[in-house]
Amino acid sequence: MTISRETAFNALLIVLLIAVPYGASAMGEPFYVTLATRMVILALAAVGLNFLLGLGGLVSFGHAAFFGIGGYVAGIAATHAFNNTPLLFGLPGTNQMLIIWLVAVLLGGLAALAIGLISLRTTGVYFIMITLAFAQMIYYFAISWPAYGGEDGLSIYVRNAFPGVNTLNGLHFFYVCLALLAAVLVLFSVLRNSRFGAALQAARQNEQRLSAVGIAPFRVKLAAFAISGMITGLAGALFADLNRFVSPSMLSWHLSGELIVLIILGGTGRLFGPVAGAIVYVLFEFYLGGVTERWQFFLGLILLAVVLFARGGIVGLVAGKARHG
Amino acid sequence: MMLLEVSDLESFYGASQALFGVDLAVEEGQVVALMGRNGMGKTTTIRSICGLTPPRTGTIRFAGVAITSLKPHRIARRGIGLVPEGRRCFPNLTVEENLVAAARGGHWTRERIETLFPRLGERRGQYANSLSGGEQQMLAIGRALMTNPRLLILDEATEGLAPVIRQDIWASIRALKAEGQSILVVDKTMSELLPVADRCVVLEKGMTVWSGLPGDLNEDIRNRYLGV
Amino acid sequence: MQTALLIEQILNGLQFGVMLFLMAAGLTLIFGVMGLINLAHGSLYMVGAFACAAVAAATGSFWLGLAASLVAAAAAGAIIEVSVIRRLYDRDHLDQVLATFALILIFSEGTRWIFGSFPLYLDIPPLLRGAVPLPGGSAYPAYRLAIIAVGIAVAIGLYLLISRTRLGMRIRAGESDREMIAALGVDIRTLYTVVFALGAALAGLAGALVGALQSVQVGMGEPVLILAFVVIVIGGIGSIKGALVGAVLVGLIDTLGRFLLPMALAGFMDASSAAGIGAALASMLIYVFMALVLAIRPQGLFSAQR
Amino acid sequence: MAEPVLEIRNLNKSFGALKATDDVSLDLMPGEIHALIGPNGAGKTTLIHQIAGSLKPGSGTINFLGRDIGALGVSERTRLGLGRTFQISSLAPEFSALRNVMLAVQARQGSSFRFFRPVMRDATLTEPAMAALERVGLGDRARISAAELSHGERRQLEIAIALALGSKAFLLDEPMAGMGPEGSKTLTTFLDGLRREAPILLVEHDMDAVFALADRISVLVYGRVIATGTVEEIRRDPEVRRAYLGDQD
Amino acid sequence: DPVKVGMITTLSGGGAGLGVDVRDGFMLAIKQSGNTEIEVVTEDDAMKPDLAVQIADKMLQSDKVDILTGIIWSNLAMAVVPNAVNQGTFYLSPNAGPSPLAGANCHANYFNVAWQNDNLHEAAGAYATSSGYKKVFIMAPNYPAGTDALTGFKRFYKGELAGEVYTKLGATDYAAEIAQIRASGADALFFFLPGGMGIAFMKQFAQSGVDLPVVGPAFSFSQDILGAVGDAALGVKNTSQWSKDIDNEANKAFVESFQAEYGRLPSLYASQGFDTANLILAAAAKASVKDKDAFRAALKAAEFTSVRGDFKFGPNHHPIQDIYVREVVKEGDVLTNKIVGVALEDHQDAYASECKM
Ligand SMILES: Nc1ncnc2c1ncn2[C@@H]1O[C@H](COP(=O)(O)OP(=O)(O)OP(=O)(O)O)[C@@H](O)[C@H]1O
Ligand SMILES: Nc1ncnc2c1ncn2[C@@H]1O[C@H](COP(=O)(O)OP(=O)(O)OP(=O)(O)O)[C@@H](O)[C@H]1O
Ligand SMILES: [Mg+2]
Ligand SMILES: [Mg+2]
Repeated sequence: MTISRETAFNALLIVLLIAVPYGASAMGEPFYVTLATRMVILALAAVGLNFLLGLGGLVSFGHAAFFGIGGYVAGIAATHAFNNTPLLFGLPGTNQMLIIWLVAVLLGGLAALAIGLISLRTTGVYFIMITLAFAQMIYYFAISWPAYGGEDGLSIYVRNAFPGVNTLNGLHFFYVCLALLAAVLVLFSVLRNSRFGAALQAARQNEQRLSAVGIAPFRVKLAAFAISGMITGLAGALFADLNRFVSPSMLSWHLSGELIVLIILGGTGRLFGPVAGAIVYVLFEFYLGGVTERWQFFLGLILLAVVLFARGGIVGLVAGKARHG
Repeated sequence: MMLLEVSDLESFYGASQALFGVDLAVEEGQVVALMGRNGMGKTTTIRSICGLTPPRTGTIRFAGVAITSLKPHRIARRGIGLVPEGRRCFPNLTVEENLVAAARGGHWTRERIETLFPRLGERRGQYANSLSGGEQQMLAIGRALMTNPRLLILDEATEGLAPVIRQDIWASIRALKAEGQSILVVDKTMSELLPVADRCVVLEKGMTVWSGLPGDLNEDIRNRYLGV
Repeated sequence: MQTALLIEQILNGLQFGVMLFLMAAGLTLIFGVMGLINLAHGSLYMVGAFACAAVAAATGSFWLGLAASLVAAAAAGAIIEVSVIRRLYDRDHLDQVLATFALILIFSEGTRWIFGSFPLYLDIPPLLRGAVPLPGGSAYPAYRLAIIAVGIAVAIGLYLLISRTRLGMRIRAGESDREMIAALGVDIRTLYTVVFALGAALAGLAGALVGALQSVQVGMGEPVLILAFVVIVIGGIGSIKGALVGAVLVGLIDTLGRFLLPMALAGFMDASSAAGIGAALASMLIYVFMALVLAIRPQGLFSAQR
Repeated sequence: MAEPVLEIRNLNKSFGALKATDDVSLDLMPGEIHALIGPNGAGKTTLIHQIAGSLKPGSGTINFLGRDIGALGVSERTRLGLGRTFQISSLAPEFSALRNVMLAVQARQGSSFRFFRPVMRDATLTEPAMAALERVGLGDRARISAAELSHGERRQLEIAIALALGSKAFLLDEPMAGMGPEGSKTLTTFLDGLRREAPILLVEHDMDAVFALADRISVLVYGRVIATGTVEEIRRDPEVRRAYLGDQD
Repeated sequence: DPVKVGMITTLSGGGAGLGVDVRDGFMLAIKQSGNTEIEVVTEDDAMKPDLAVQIADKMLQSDKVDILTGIIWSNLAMAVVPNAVNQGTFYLSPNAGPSPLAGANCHANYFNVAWQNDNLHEAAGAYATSSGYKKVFIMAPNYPAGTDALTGFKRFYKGELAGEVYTKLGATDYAAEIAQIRASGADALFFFLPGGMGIAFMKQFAQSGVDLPVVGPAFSFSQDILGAVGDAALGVKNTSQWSKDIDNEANKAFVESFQAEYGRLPSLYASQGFDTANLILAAAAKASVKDKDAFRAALKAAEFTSVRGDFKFGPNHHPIQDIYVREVVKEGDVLTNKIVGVALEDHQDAYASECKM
């Protein structure tokens, strides 16, 4: 069996993600671990969106909502656990990541279901804007809701715990995140090739065709939206733990936009598109920021060059055009 | 005088080659039929002539001038009017707007088109995406005529039309021919096509394999290349 | 007294709505009619405001500044179109999103590079400084009335351009099928450059006019961008009438919301929390409205197609 | 006499002032090809849309296999066994011809919410799909994406998809359009055999095909059925000749 | 010993003016000191909390800075400060002073060299009371700093409120609010609208012809934006812990040298940056930054010449200082501020008692 260039590139990315932080940590450069964790978490969030956008062609401009919901789940649970105050209905807060993840995934999924139920009635740009509308509602709510810090946000004083892992150790936390990313990538690839994935991709290309063979596009898209919201919610919880902080900026449209940018930059609909996109974006943001105060100018130029000269994003540049069986 | 001369055309869609050497000529005032089975390259030839799929090699001369590497709108302005495969009316424009958008001065006006196709007059204010298939076909032809072309190219222009209308269109093609209009036409209705055509060009796998007078289109060629 | 205030607020809402339309006008053309997602619309708005402020400061004339804003924004638009956008028409919409996102970064930082980090001064021209008496004894700032006039003039002009002229038809035709309109002999490339520049000029005009009321600073275009999209989508993409109606509705809802909601809430809580919660709800209001409109009419209020 | 498979009664549909469907009643009997002809804009496609569920009729009933399907959506009707093709090809352009057909197979199996098994390695999907492609003569084009097929090939693919649905009745909207002379001939033979699997409501302007195939013909003019009868009856009907056939012999 | 300072500040986007001023003031002090032992790394946070956190991590873990400083915005400070100080790094705030960091979550390694967020608003409240206003209309954006502002004002204002309005964060059109102000029958207006919001509001307020005395914190009338507000600001009273006409040698020298160096007048942000740097310089002269306890004590002693005159830290490491009332005036054709009185003397913030340090 020959390995396609895309597979080889993906494998390279995985190897880099496993090895580089390890090396950096061994060489006493813990910051690179932090940076890599940021890449992995943003990639995770973007994989969630890629599921919807890349496979289903549904451009959600409101994924910050799910990201932020996940973040606030982590932040609120941890705060209550830290202060030892009851949360809802007398339930205590918790600092156990497993529980937090579960809740973040559930709430992310539920929110997506609710938003999707209404949004999926629309298509195209209308869909882009209605998802934005819902995210903005949550954003303004978070900003002016004083209980959990409003715009000032909420600090997590001690990173939440994971059984058997010292999450305070950056490298360990990184591998936890990486494992989740790997799991979600496997999920993505399996789903993409499944019957469900086929229906979802057909929905993007031609809904009329899909319903004419007897598959209701709405249900397929709604399921995809929910799955997507779950994954992005999970990423939000991790992001909160990485920064030990949540704030409404996690809910802002800039973040939704950034997730979209990561995907396009990496390669829309490609398995490793979001990963490549996140790595490159975070690296540029970091290095340019260190080099010049005008880093955004140059970041813009680089992004522009990618769109103009690398069709199909970074993965497209490396591996050529996508094939659809 | 030669109006259109195509020689040795090779065209590609991305990496895949669709034309392997097409030769074709239309004289001023002639009707030329381009024939071949499904997928043999008729549409691609037309797209290449119009600059929509620019050929990689070969030359196209129109009215004595090389137009091979011109942009589509320059080619069109030299006098080539296209009725494309699949109609491609502008869905978000009304019938009237579809016609007006294409208009370039000459003797074809909206009124004349509406006399040719009264149906279009009745549907003047309706958006093209709500027209019936046949109405869209009429609109596509009308739209091409509005550019007052020296060469009219019809790619399956009678597809999906009712027999009466089809007869009308063939009648208009004959009338156009009588007026001296040059036409390049792809159509599957051989019974109508052959009587009106001055020449036939047959494509097979992206190559011109035969060309000549309609009368010389014998059984053997028909069987081999056209499947009839 | 309360009714007088209410009437004034309704006027304010209308005025804000027309101002929103003015800010959205360029986008209506580029996005609604050409079908191009241009996130850099806000940047062009900013370019207009900065050009106006800089020229007005140098020459002392607001009107020269206004002219400069048109020229600068149109030029910026033409340059963007020729160097970037033109290569993206036959691509996925998403590529346009990424490219114009990159343009935002470049423009914001570029503007700061040229003009520094501090907001610029731009005031309304002396001619329009006073207030105009309205029937009923109240008065309304002349400049705001002028903005309403310009907004409505732009709306009418755009409407005529798009729906009545052959140029407008060709632009719309190009939106649905560029290849076909080119095959009919229309130089769609140049046409689109011109239209893009026109849209940019409108953005620049809005930036200059509204900039005189607000603050001319880097980043001023971002809130405009989102609002403009909201307005267009509510109205129905491609419809000038829709954009105007959408803008006025949003203006009214926003203005009346932030005025009435805190008052309504004050009925059953203390003034301070009523002000806070009322304001929180008010800031969500236009998004709630947009979601409602789209849930009921997924194609917006007046979609241009069917 | 056998029960009709599809029974349409008093269907009406207006677009503004235009009556696109005017009190139409039609039957489709088991094993028959019922051709629906009529001038452009007569309302044939509109009628198909209403039967398939993509347009809501103004009034009237549609019974399929003895059941009123008026309240069902497009996909539900398809699942009941009502397969259709589109007048203007409607395909998933990025998918290969094979995957386009596989979509129909998976829908027929009612299994679109299976999340794990890879489709391309699923013989229960690929084999029936391949078989359908072979039947329409697209076997050697299976791996080409729909966007890269020529116009005529896309028309053939439409038929293959309808076949793979294993429908109990077919609504074919101008299947001959875009097929070359050879293609039309093959397709005619093919449809002739297909009627034994399921009856066909055939909208077509290609009179050679209609006359060769139809058991019955209904003529639609301005939304109304002006005549129904055998090939011979219709051919001779002066009104049909005037409104539709012209001086064709 | 060498001291490595990490400055995270806003150098791009709409808020860049503040960051630039803080940085310029800071670097000016370092330059004037001639101290080559102090190394400063600066990075732009683009006003994004998560980016600020990332930069902080980088500076702590990679650059191994001893001191962090520079953050302009409360929400960014809340994201960065708790973690940084918990890791044993010093944080000196040149601008933001959110209440949690002054009260319950105060920290030994956290020093605020500017003010607690409420301070200038409290001073405005005190000034309104002393000026005899009876019905003040108050207004701020709807976010924590906005609510804090109005709370701070009300803490020292003794009269009645003609109205209390929260605006949308980032709003640019204030016609509706101005109509409300006009209708409220207020005898004065207090507002806190930072950045572009303040510019827009002042311009529109002036155009509306509503004639009320206006009081506000210095933020909407500081040197960096006065130019953009224009004559609309003339006569407005605003409260600040610093002004360019505070009469002391250090301040005179600062204003002159700043103008010489950068070609513009300094703002209060610049003065805060300048003070922050001088505080670090003074502490570094007394103790090694590696000896945390000694260095902390040196910081706490605050033995530097502040451009505001007297400066000392309260128990929660927030300043105890005079807050002045300034009036916007025109000098030549430059708009600037002139001190017209003292609003609060030796003022300390309201949260100090909650701080258990
Ligand atoms: N967009 C495209 N991309 C790739 N290949 C294409 C594309 N369009 C056509 N082809 C291929 O080019 C060849 C010639 O197609 P063309 O459309 O010219 O045939 P045609 O003679 O017009 O057929 P038909 O009678 O079916 O319209 C075919 O093999 C077809 O698959
Ligand atoms: N959404 C719509 N709004 C207004 N008119 C419509 C709409 N859809 C169809 N029509 C009109 O209804 C009539 C019937 O259209 P239909 O497509 O059913 O015709 P048809 O019989 O299929 O014609 P053809 O043979 O040309 O395909 C046409 O005149 C068409 O313009
Ligand atoms: Mg063809
Ligand atoms: Mg039809």
